[in-house]
Amino acid sequence: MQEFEPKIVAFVCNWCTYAGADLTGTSRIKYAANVKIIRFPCTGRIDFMILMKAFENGADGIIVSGCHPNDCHYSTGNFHARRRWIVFRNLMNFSGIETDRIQFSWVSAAEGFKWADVVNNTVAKVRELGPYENYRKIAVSSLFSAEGTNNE
Amino acid sequence: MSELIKKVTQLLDDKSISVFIGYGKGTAGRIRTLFIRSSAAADSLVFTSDCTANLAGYLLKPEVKRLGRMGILANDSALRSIMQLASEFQIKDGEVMILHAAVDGSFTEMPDFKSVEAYILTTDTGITPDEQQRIAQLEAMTVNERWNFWNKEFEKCIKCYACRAACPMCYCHRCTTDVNQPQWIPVASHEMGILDYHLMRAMHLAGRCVNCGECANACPMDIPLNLLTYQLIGPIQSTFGATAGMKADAVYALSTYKPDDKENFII
Amino acid sequence: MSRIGVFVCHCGENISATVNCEKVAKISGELKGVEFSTDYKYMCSDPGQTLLKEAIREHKLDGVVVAACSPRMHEPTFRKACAEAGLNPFLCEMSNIREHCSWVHPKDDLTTDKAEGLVRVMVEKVKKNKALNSIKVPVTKTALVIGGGIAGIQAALDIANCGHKVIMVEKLPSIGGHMSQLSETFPTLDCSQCILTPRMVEVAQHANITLHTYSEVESVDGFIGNFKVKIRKKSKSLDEHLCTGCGLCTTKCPVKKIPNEFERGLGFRPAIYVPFPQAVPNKPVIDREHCTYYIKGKCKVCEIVCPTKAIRFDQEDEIVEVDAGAIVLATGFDVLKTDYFPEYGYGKYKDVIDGLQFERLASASGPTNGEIRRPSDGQVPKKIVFVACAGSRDPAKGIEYCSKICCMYTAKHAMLYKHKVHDGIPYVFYMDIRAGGKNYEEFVRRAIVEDETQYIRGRISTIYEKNGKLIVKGADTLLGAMPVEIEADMVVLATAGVANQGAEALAQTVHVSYDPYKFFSEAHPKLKPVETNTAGIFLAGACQAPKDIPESVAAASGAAVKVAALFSNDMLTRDPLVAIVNRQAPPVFSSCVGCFLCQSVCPYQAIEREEIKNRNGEVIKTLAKVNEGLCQGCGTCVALCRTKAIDINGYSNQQVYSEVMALLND
Amino acid sequence: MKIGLYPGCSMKGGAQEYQESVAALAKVFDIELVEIPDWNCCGATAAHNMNKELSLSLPARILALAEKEGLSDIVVPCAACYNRLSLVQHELAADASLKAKVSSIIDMKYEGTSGILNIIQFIDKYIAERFEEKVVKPFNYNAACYYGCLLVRPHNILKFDRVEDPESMDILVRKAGGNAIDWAFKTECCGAGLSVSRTDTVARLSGKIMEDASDRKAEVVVVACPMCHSNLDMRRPEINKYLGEDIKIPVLYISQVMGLAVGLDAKTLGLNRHMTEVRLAEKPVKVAEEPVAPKKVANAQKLEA
Repeated sequence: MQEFEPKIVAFVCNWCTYAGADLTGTSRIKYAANVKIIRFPCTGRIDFMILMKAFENGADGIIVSGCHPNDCHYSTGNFHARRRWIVFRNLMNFSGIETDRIQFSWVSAAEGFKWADVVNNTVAKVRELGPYENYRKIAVSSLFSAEGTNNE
Repeated sequence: MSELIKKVTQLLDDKSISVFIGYGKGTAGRIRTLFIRSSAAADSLVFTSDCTANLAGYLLKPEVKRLGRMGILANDSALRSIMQLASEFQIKDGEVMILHAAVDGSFTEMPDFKSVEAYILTTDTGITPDEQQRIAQLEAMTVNERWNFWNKEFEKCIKCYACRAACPMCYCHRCTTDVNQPQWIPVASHEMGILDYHLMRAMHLAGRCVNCGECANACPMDIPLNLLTYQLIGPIQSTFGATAGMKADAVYALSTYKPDDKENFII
Repeated sequence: MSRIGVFVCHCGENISATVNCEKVAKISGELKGVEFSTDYKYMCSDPGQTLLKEAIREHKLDGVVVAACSPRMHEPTFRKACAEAGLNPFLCEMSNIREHCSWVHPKDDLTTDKAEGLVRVMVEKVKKNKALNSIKVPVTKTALVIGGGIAGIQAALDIANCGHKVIMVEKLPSIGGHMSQLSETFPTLDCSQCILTPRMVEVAQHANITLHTYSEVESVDGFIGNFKVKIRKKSKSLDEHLCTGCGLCTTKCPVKKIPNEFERGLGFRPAIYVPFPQAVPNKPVIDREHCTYYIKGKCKVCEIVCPTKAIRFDQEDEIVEVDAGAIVLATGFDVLKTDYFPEYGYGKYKDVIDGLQFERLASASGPTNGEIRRPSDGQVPKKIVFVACAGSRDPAKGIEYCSKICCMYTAKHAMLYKHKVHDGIPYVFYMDIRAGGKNYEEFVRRAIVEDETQYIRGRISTIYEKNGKLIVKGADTLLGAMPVEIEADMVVLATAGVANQGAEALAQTVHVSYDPYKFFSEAHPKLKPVETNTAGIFLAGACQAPKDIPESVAAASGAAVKVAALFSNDMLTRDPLVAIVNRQAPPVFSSCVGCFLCQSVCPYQAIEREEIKNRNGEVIKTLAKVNEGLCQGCGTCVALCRTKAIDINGYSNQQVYSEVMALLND
Repeated sequence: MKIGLYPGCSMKGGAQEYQESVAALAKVFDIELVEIPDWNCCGATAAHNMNKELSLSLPARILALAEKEGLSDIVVPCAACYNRLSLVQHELAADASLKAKVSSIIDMKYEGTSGILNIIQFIDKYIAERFEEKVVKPFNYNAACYYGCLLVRPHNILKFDRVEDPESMDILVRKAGGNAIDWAFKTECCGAGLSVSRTDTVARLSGKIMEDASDRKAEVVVVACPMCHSNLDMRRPEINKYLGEDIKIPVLYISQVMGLAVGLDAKTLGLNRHMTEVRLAEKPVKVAEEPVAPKKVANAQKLEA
């Protein structure tokens, strides 16, 4: 049987990390193909519920990334995001969700290399951890209505 | 006791309030909430050591508000709820007639938010040692054990939303659970829907929960829901220096920030 | 059922080398809701765009996904193309299969799979896209300039010369600011008054500029292009139209011994006064705190002597309301209070003065007519010690930052002193000499070499008076911290430049952010140095950070250009990617419960309160309302909103939700 | 009220009058000073130049003893001791492992919880507010308050008063009815430990101090450090020799000044123990006004004239 290929979704801000990932591309730096990026205007826009959704729909790992503190295009979005993640990470951890599967990072538009590293490290870590069975189980057993929610 | 009744009678008679929210005898020796609208009914008010419910939630219920100016018998956590609600522009200063009920059964009228704030500062707003211990126990577990613990607890959940109804902070006209475009929270009471619901609820109460315990009390299945929100109180206090329900003009911990907020997990 | 078109670009070899574009196009074509799909070598090329447009028309597409390079590269290109084909540009999205896929992954199935995935994501997103129209906001082509110093003057003149109206507000009786107090300016040593006063007069006479002196901004409402400003014109107790500025009243006023602020307390003024001879406007105001009439109820000498009967004792403050499209903040700076370093004895010893006081001593129009004389006994000082960094670069003694101008003006002071008192000896105690700037280092060298200024690298520990001399104790760190003791006749403290008193209050009035030092914050430290985070409000001069005259003027002109650019259109168009609060049928009206927790997260003060009233005009509900003019579309409020009442165009909850679903459920 | 007292060597020797006056003053305000039992040398200036661990352990032991006695606050009248104790407490608080090491060396539990008060802090905290009502004989003399080096430095650790131009003692002297004069040598070096080895240096340094004091018409110099005292007082002959003057200004401890104000007699306060005779002329109870900072107006007059 072939090696487990983790599914990883990255939620990134448009101004720093998305641009940073573009730079990774233009610099032709290779990284694992397991990651798919979803673009947000700002880390401040990233709702904690979207992370819950990602896990329950089969993500094995999540990357959340934006501008370094003080570099936010909207000046304060990432500060608010940071507070939100501090709290949500607490909650996830307390309710038994594996926070190792979520990588938060600051990747600027100039950090093409860093983005590649963040991705590769996260993929490696999650490959280590294996498929997110806990979540899979309840997702599967709830599949019927989960489907229902897909196409409202 | 009698002085409370006297006070309420007088308040109703001189029309300074048109409904008073307090405690009364319920069936099977239980305590229930009373909505006194005429001085005649005032003497059915009781106040015993069992009267621990946080009545602040009723202040926002349309059907109660409709009755006119409200007076309320508020215990410590009710006072904090009122402060938090005030900070969220749900109650204006002077809008509600606040009678504070101390544990020893004495009553003091609190004319304005200032007096409430002053009083709250003198109280212990923390969670009980017992609750602390239960949280500590959970925190001592491995992630997996915690996951299983909550799974077992949530298996019992029938999504009756009693916790939501009981929580003074859950006053939204349309809860996220009722949003269906997109359907963030699956309606069904299967594992997914239940987990999502409780995570969402806890997160929405983070920094707003005044640890009154109404959610857990209301739960017909005895799920220790309060622990979910209580656990967040510590970190929010230590990291952001914020405590819910202390000031009427407080800024919500999650809608402000410090440039040097400390965390250790963002690379 | 949507009719979406998918266009997969090869980008020459850039994508097709590792991604099987044909396959991607084929697979995407089978997706639900996809009407048409194709692949092409260069989508961004003319033929590529033509292909896109034709497909839109031919297949009546109601959504377009272009799988190519980064949207940060070509999104505008393809959205424009869609618009030209009659499709709302905001129904077009791009899948980034180049930077995020073909360039970073090897040629294998996984890579092609990922590309398919990325396309699927966008297809699902586009299904939820809404046709949007860019926001148009009318622009009032009048600029409000707050502060009448050199920065404000420059900005006002530049804007006015572009043909736009300018309203200038100055809180003092005259414009001119700190520059008008200076004697001569570095590095050219030309007289400050001589180069400034013509500009001041120009402001007063300019047809496009309305000047409000002795006035302050009371309140600012509205948003970019549409500010509503209330200005309080403090009463001058004078009818300015009648007053000819003959100055008779000022000479006859019986109260004469009021310390003159303009002279930094080194001179006097009467109770009815013109701050300085070249003042603009050159008309007096009555200082009601000191005027005998206002204190005792009688006197009125000025009224009696006034040939034009212009005095108005009963005059009251006047509130002027103006509309402005843009605001330029040019409120300048202040000098640090000296109580941070009591050991220097400022205030205790008359002959310890600060830099601005020295400027007045050296100024030809100053209290000594330009002769350097010490305040205590009017003697000409034979030794002056200049203390640089008095409060700068040392949190224990004031502030952490470098005030930037002190090194230069201290060198200038030493020169001026030497030029006026040839046998005098100037000493300068310094930390480092920071003379970066055109002809600056040369200037300092001149002070050292030609004017024999004794530069001593070290700090002063204490200054005390001993039989008429000021004993200055310090250390020379270049001589192994050798203790130095100088018997000086006068000491000049180069006190740090700090934010103006009331800067914080003003920032809150006009809604701009400010740093811990109360200096106003620019939108971006490098790329948006004169913008603030509040659209339509710009910064000029030292209200942002300590700046010298050239820098202030440069910044002012920069701000002026930004204003002119804003005024170059009657309507200002903005991307419609802004937040919106949903509305619903009564009795709910909106799922917003008015908790306004979103208000404090908004970096742009774009969230307002909207009151829903019933027929009798009673407020039944208060909702959050997003001001499209101010919202920049960061979406932080959206993520915070418990009831999902706020959503954001272009990244709506539905859109991101569908993206995640599509991305994961393959 | 029980407060710990760490006398240190000097209180038992050269500066007996300091301890006596502190004790007497405390008594007036019914404060019980408990001398830390079995106290040892604070290490003074020698230890931290010789052996780091020793210099930490000596004060640590003192503090540990105080903790054992349950003394939450200890007053340390000697500025040098105060300095050493405070620095060590600070250093150990910052480094847990060092703390553990030191407690093992002194073989005692050390928490570092006790509050260390110099004489001024002690008076401020426990006496000041009750002081004025007890004043019977205002100390109406021109006093030059001399702080020396150890009382206020290093500021970032001691966090006490304004480092370059301290004023806490001046404030106390005013409370006692005195006129604290403005002078320039509040924190200049007195020569300190060179008192014995290099009397010439002491004469020069302390000389400058006394000279300025007398130039500014001080009738008394007030100190809060036995070392300063011995240099300004005991070395007066050398000082006068160096200056070629005969300065008779007495040097009093702040505790003595406060004591006189509340009516304690010279003997109880140990004034008789000073080398430079304390002869304070009787004065009518009228406090001379402190010279106020010159008004800007005055400047201007000069200039325009």
